Amino acid sequence: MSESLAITKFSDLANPTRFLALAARILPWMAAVTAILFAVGLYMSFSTEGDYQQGQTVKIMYIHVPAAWLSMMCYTVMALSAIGTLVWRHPLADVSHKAAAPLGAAFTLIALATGSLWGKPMWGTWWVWDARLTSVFILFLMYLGLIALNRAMDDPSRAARVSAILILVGFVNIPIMKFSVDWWNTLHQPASVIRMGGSTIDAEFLWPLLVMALAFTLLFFTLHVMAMRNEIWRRRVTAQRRMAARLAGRDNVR
Amino acid sequence: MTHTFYITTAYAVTAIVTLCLIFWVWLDGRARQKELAELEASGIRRRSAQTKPEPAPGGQA
Amino acid sequence: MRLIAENLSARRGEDLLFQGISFALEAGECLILTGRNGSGKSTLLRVIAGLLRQETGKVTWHSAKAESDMRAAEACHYLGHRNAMKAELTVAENLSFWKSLFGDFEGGRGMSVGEAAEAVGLGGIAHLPFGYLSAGQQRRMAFAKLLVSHRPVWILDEPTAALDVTAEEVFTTLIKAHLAEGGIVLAATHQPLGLEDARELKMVGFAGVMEEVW
Amino acid sequence: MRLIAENLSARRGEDLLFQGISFALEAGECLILTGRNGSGKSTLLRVIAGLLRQETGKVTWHSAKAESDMRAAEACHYLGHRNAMKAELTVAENLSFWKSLFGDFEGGRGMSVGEAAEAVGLGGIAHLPFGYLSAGQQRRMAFAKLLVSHRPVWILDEPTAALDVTAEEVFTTLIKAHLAEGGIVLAATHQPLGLEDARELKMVGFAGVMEEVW
Amino acid sequence: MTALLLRDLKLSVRAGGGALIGVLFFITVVAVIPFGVGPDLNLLSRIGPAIVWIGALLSSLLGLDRMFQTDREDGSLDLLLMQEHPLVLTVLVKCLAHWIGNGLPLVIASPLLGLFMNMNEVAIGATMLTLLVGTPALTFIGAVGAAVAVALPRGGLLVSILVLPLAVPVLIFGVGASYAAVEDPAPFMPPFLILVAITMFFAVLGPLGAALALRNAND
Amino acid sequence: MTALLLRDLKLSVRAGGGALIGVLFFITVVAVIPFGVGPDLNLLSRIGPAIVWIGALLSSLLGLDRMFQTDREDGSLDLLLMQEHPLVLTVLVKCLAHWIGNGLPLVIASPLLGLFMNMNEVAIGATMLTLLVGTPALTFIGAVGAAVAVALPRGGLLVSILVLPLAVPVLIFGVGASYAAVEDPAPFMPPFLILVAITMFFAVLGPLGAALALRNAND
Ligand code: HEM
Ligand SMILES: Nc1ncnc2c1ncn2[C@@H]1O[C@H](COP(=O)(O)OP(=O)(O)OP(=O)(O)O)[C@@H](O)[C@H]1O
Ligand SMILES: Nc1ncnc2c1ncn2[C@@H]1O[C@H](COP(=O)(O)OP(=O)(O)OP(=O)(O)O)[C@@H](O)[C@H]1O
Ligand SMILES: [Mg+2]
Ligand SMILES: [Mg+2]
Repeated sequence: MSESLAITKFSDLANPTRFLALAARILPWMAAVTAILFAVGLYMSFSTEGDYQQGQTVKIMYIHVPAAWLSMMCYTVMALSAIGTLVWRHPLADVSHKAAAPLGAAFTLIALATGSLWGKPMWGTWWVWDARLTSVFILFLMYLGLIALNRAMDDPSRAARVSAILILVGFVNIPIMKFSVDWWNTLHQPASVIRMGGSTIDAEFLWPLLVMALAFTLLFFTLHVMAMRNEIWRRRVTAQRRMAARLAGRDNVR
Repeated sequence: MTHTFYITTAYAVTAIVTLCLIFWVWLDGRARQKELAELEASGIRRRSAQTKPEPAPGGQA
Repeated sequence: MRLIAENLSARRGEDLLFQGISFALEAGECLILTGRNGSGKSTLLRVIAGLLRQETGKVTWHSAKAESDMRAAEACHYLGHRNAMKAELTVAENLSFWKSLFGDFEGGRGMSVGEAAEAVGLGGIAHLPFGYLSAGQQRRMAFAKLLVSHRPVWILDEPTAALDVTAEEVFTTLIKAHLAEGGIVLAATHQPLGLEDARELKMVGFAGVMEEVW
Repeated sequence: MRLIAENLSARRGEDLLFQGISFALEAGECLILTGRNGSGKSTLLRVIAGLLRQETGKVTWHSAKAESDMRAAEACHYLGHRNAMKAELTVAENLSFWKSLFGDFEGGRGMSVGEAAEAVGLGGIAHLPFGYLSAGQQRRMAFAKLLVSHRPVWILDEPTAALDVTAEEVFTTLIKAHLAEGGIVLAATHQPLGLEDARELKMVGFAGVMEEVW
Repeated sequence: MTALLLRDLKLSVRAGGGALIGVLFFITVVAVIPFGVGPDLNLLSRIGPAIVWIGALLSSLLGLDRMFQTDREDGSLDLLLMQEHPLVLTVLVKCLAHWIGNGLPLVIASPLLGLFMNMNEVAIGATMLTLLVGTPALTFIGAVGAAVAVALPRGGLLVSILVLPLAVPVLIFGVGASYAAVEDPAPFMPPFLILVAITMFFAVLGPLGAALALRNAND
Repeated sequence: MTALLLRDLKLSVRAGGGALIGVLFFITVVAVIPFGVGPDLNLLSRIGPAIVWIGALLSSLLGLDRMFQTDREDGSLDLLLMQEHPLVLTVLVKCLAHWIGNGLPLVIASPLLGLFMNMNEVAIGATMLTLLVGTPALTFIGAVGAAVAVALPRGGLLVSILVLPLAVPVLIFGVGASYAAVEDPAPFMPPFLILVAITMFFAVLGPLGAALALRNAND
């Protein structure tokens, strides 16, 4: 029977520490590359002439489409991290999906905003309840719900596990959503709504798009690493504060 | 037909959102580092840092 | 019949509360947890009951009839700080719900609802809604829950907190009877329970930060 | 300064719990309520604090400065079973909220928030959210609430329930200091508080049904 | 398990509120819509099934957050978690009890509201049938939210936020099937069968997710 | 009293982002509606004001019952009851804090939802105005319910019976006034003034009733 539960030594090579070291090393590079890609991408997108069937507004595509892609990729990243949380109970996975949620919400917001700004000249209205738009909107709501959930719980590892469950349930729901919204829309949708995409895009538009997409993706990963690092620090702070409380209680009681 | 208004607003919105995001993440990091430094200053530090000296948490931003 | 805990450690929030706790309890043995407020007594009990996940170690239950890989929780009754009774239902309804949900364990037999209420000294009032009882009476009825269905291990978290002297005696008698029948009791208390040959485990709390995660 | 209770009686549910309870407490005096579970200690304290309506009798507060028809409740601090602090706010926020809501009574002066936390032995951690504290620390901080604003009468319902020994000593010291300054203390406990010259009132519970209504 | 079902049903009758506030709110929602649409009976009867479904969806939100919360507060949840019955089964039974206490009354009240909305018999019948099949799915989805909320200080609104996006497919196919029953070209069976499939799917996923969340959220 | 107001506001921000959650819920509820009634923009804009009002009612219903409950559970309510400030004032301040924390964000978010529902500017403005005037009434009515619920283990039933019927007139006149602003024949002022009157009436009656209930309910 162990009588004394003294403070013991422990190995200080915990994973988050290594992550922090790695992050400190690669972040400047990532940031630099992101900036360069954005410069190139923006230059390319403004130098191509809007000669497409949609006129100048095609320029919106260069931000709209990458943002839309990222909004979905971010959820995938979160779902993978959620599996990491639930299956391997890896602390970095907790941090990863918690840090990704606000980023995902922001990119989704960009996709929604630029989409409606594109929609007004193209369709003549800011918003239609079209299948794709609606699913993006629902995705946005799911991000916000997850953020709210994370904020509402103060025990971080419990919050991480619980929101991982929700992320996965939501991930399963997304295909159903997509399917049902398509079905719903074929029933009710007025035929006049212009459908997105369709014609294949010329190389002239493809290149800026790809560069911008790459830039956005890198931006996402840079921010994600930074946000993860912040989250690790935040946990360190709370852990140390709690420890201070523990020790204070101890000293005084003695 | 040009739709400068929509294009500029779209780019502006994107710029604002991304910049806000970047600043938020950055400021958050700064605040956390400051808190860590304060804790360090008041003598509370990670156990690992006590037993075995370690570079200040985090390194550069 | 043995309850074996090996090398248990657990966290609450982020800090490690205890580590390396091991013990083995045979039939008829009793282990009392003592220690300061916040030293992790309740946490240890909840870990043993399978309600909190331990950080390391395991709790196992061995008996002639049990399969080897049995969750210890299934052999346990847990009486926590909260009574697990519904204020809207009568005492009898509450007790018979738990009786039929729990069933009996490995051939043992629980008392009937009436007998159990009698045993904790409140025979006449099982027809009252649970919410009408005073705090002490509620605690006694929560204890009666342990009697209506048989479980070899009782896990009791401050069973006598805020009880008066007579009620404490009743509880001690019941615990002794359970031990005499070959049961196992784990209890956390601040006050002595009056059990003579109980082993004691003193918790000190805050074992520090084992392999600090962050 | 006197707190006078005359001929108090009160019901809980339908039964009369006590009747004809009278006492007068002068500055510096302390009254301890004891008695079995459910004998009506908490009920009596809540009646005195004006939180429950008594059946008969009255509680009055007399002092040089007070108008004669003052509610006794306004001269009282009440520390019940629950701590009246918000887990989401920090300890300092909690304490300063109560300090500014309570104000001070008849010229007395409460301590500052920092001093009060210091007095209960938890000086360094007033910046933590209340929810982070352990149960014992929470109870101490709830006690600190009595120190941040001045009230001559302290009504304490099991102040030391589930506290460990050292914390009990801290509380006893603070209560003695309050009495020495001319305060009045009413407390219900199961354990002795260690106050030498305290008067004791033994509650017996269930006074029967006075002038039956039905 | 029957004991649990019976206890939960007893509680939902005794502790009350659940069924009644749901039905009251349901009626309120359905009664307010005509204000917006005006007294145009044709239009009313056209949007009728949709409104009834939306009303049912919203009112099933009302009691949801308390599904496991009360059990947690009095400590019963701990004991339920300790039992050897698979936790999924326990959750399923609790869902069932919750549906009988809160969902079924809505289904039963729906024909009345159909009359309010000037729907014809076929539409009323179809709506009732789709509600009967669809509301369990809402309960199952809600169980996940409720299990997540168990550890939250103020569950209520958050649960609904988490649950509503997941409930969209149910709403879509429920309304779709109700319309298909009335409008000739569209066949009733496909959407209805999809609705059934969704319900079955969530009958598995919901309790699984909820059980997982309960295990993790409890402390 | 300012201390109380500030504390309650702080709590509504800290305890899981009160305002954020309320607004999110509101948005979610309104966003779900088109899935029911279909993407027909004309229809949506017609039922828009009603939907926005229903959303507001629902989200204030969901959070209301906890108004005094949290204070009671941690014992703060006892201490508030012991103070010499008139209890009505305390309740009024708590209502105010609750409205600022939960009602006002809804009012502020409503234009956005108006856009989703394809409402025109006048309709959006009118809905916002009526919400601004009407939601306090919901809070005051809710306060009575919350106070009654504080002590009763089986409060649920009573609260719903009490609160919803009282809230329905608010809803009706709120929606009515919003429509009157858009549709020409109907004048805006009469229903709006009635709404104002109802709010004023409940601003007095609500805190009074709640204070009375609290005094009697506390034990
Ligand atoms: C708020 C409104 C909008 C939203 C939420 C939205 C959302 C999306 C999403 C999620 C994608 C990625 C689809 C995929 O790769 O599977 C996308 C791609 C695209 N969107 Fe939008 N969109 C909106 C408005 C518009 C408008 C108005 C147009 C132009 C008329 C447009 C044109 C495109 C194009 C050309 C693509 C890329 C082609 C493709 O991958 O299929 N979008 N949008
Ligand atoms: N839900 C929780 N989240 C985080 N920390 C917690 C939680 N519950 C308890 N703790 C912490 O865990 C420690 C141990 O708590 P525990 O309840 O096990 O103590 P205990 O020994 O039972 O004390 P007591 O004698 O007061 O019952 C406490 O210091 C407390 O701060
Ligand atoms: N809300 C209530 N409704 C009806 N009866 C009640 C209520 N609360 C308490 N009682 C009854 O009043 C009696 C006295 O309760 P009280 O809480 O005053 O006892 P106590 O002396 O403080 O006991 P303890 O030592 O457990 O604190 C009890 O017998 C109880 O049954
Ligand atoms: Mg304990
Ligand atoms: Mg008591």
